[in-house]
Amino acid sequence: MSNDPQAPENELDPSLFEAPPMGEQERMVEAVLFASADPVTIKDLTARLPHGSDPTTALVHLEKRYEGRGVRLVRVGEAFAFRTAPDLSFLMRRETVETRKLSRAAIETLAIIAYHQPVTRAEIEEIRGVGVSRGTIDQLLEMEWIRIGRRRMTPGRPVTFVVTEGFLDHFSLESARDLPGLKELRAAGLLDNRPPPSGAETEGEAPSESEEGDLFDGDAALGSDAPDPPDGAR
Amino acid sequence: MSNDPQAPENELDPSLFEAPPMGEQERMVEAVLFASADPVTIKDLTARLPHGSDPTTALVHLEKRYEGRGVRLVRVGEAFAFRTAPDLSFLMRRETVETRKLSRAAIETLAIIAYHQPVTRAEIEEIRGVGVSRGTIDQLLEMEWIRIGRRRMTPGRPVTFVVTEGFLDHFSLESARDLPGLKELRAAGLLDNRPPPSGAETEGEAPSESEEGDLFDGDAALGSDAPDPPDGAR
Amino acid sequence: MADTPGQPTPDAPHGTEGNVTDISARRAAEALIVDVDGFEGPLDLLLMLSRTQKVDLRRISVLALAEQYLAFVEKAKELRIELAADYLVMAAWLAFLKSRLLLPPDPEDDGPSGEDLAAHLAFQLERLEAMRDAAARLMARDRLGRDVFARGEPETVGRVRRTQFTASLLDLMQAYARLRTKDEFRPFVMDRKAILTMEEALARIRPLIGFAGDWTDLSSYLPDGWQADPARRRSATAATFAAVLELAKAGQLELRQSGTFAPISLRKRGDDT
Repeated sequence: MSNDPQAPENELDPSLFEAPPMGEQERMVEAVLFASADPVTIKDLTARLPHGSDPTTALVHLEKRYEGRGVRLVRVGEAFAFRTAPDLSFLMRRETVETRKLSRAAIETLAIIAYHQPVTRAEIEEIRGVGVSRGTIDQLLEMEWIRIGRRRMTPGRPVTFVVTEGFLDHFSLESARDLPGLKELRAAGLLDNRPPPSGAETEGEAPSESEEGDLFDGDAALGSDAPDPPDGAR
Repeated sequence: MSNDPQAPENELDPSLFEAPPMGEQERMVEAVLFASADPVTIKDLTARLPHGSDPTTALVHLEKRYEGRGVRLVRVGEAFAFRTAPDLSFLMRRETVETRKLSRAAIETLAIIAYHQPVTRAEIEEIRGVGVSRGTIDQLLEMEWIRIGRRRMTPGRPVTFVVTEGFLDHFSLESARDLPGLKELRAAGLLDNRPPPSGAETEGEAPSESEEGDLFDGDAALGSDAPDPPDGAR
Repeated sequence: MADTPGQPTPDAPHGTEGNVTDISARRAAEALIVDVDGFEGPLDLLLMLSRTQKVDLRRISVLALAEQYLAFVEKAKELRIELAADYLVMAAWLAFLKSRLLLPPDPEDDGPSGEDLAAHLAFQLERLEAMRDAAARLMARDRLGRDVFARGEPETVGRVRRTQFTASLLDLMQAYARLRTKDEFRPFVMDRKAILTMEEALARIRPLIGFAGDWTDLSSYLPDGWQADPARRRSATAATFAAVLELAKAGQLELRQSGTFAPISLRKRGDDT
């Protein structure tokens, strides 16, 4: 199939440039569209394919090839991309819904990571005041709500944890900075639902926004710049 | 094309479950795999496709359909994924992920784990003739190319390391059995854990082949708790 | 491997082979000596040296190799290059191996024969080389993100999982609020049941000393429920005692003890109020 003789179009180009046969061009466009994180414009395709290629024609072939398949070639503005066939979108949405609430330990750990990232396990434990079980961290990692960030440049070079895009997605946040600060939490009555016993002094020296500010100054703050630790894997 | 009549298989099933025709199942598998960057297991596919579907058969059809295309269906352990054809890598400069340079120590350690798994740290050190730094193992763990396997049932119950599906995925391996040269190495006895000769008396209680036999039969061998990796499949 | 032992141990150790090795060993030592740090341990160095023999590793002369290695170490000593301990350990072992290979076997000695040891060393070298080779082949495979590529724009909305754990943003904020509130009045939490902290003891005693106009036994200040269990009593006593010392230092109360191990009593400082 791959080298099918749709190539004739090419003959129009005097083979000055020796563009690959149309079947090959089609494969190339297919691979590029597949691997690209964003829709790809014709201009882009032209730049990436071997000189003399005709991506527009290749796209026409490709579109035909995917007609009726589970995936379709679609046009997105000036660019092209593969998309799930609309009638199969239910497959994408389908989740085996046996929802369970996150344990308190997990949610607290998650909260600390979200507010303090990048944060080490020792720091989490310090904030929670109790140990963090390996299982809790593992669960959050597995849910892909947190991931391992940069190592802290302190003795022992401990790994840090940061929240993921998946986390932001789930909580509909643009970025971790969007998490309400302490002031807002208090305004929402969330901080006061368990009044400190010794009263007075706490109100004044609340951990304050200034401290909050710090949290995200670390440039490792969110996924973005410190991409996935490993090699290509993903 | 899409509704091609490969469906007959299904007719055998009295339509108790009303699984969609095979052509549709193939489209569905195609859509699900296409939509995911990570390999999808058969188990997952079964869970996502309508009841009574037969993703294994659909995968066979699908694999054939993509033969020679710019994108191919590949097997990764117990899972499947679409990947671009290797001969088109030259088009992908832009997609290339900056790979963190692995140290020589890390590369060797990785290879030893892959070929000798499950393998303890002491065994790795014995083979390399030098200590393995904590950082090396950590790095490989972080990259999710190795993970901790079962503890060895020897004094001290040391943990073992095994490679992950992520490792297989990264190195385009269908299973750990497909490691290059594995058979030859085993035949040459180079994967044996041969204890240093230390006088007559120890000869008898040497850690012995029997334990070694485990290497790839041991169910800890690969991938989660997935039953197959070793003897199963193919 | 069973057939190799004969090979690596030349019967005529100082034949022509020995001379050739001397020269190559010296040359190798000179070339390598500058780069001790470049080797990943003595086995790595041995493997490198063995390449100078230009034979299959299965045919390698372990004796010659041992001599090369020893020459290397000698050279390093001459140049006053500090070698890591494991290099010296290996040198000692190779010297031992060499003597075993050269001397006729001692029937009294039940240790492993020189041939066995040499064979094992050859095996180790071969295995290490095989792993190096395997590593290189592995790294040369089609690699994800370099040679083959995954879907660049995955569309999966929610990953399919058997159980899906959920939490709302409210849960998250509440959890954080809970923590931070706790943080405000319990900076260091030791959630251990059998431990009474000095802070707790202080908090308990402060309001109580007002009532201690006269000498009162320290033990009567232990909180309820802390007397019965010995571990708890011990902790409570220690904490209370420490708290009381603290208050005495602050001049809020007086302490007295009539003798070693006698009960300690306390009372409020008269002039204080």
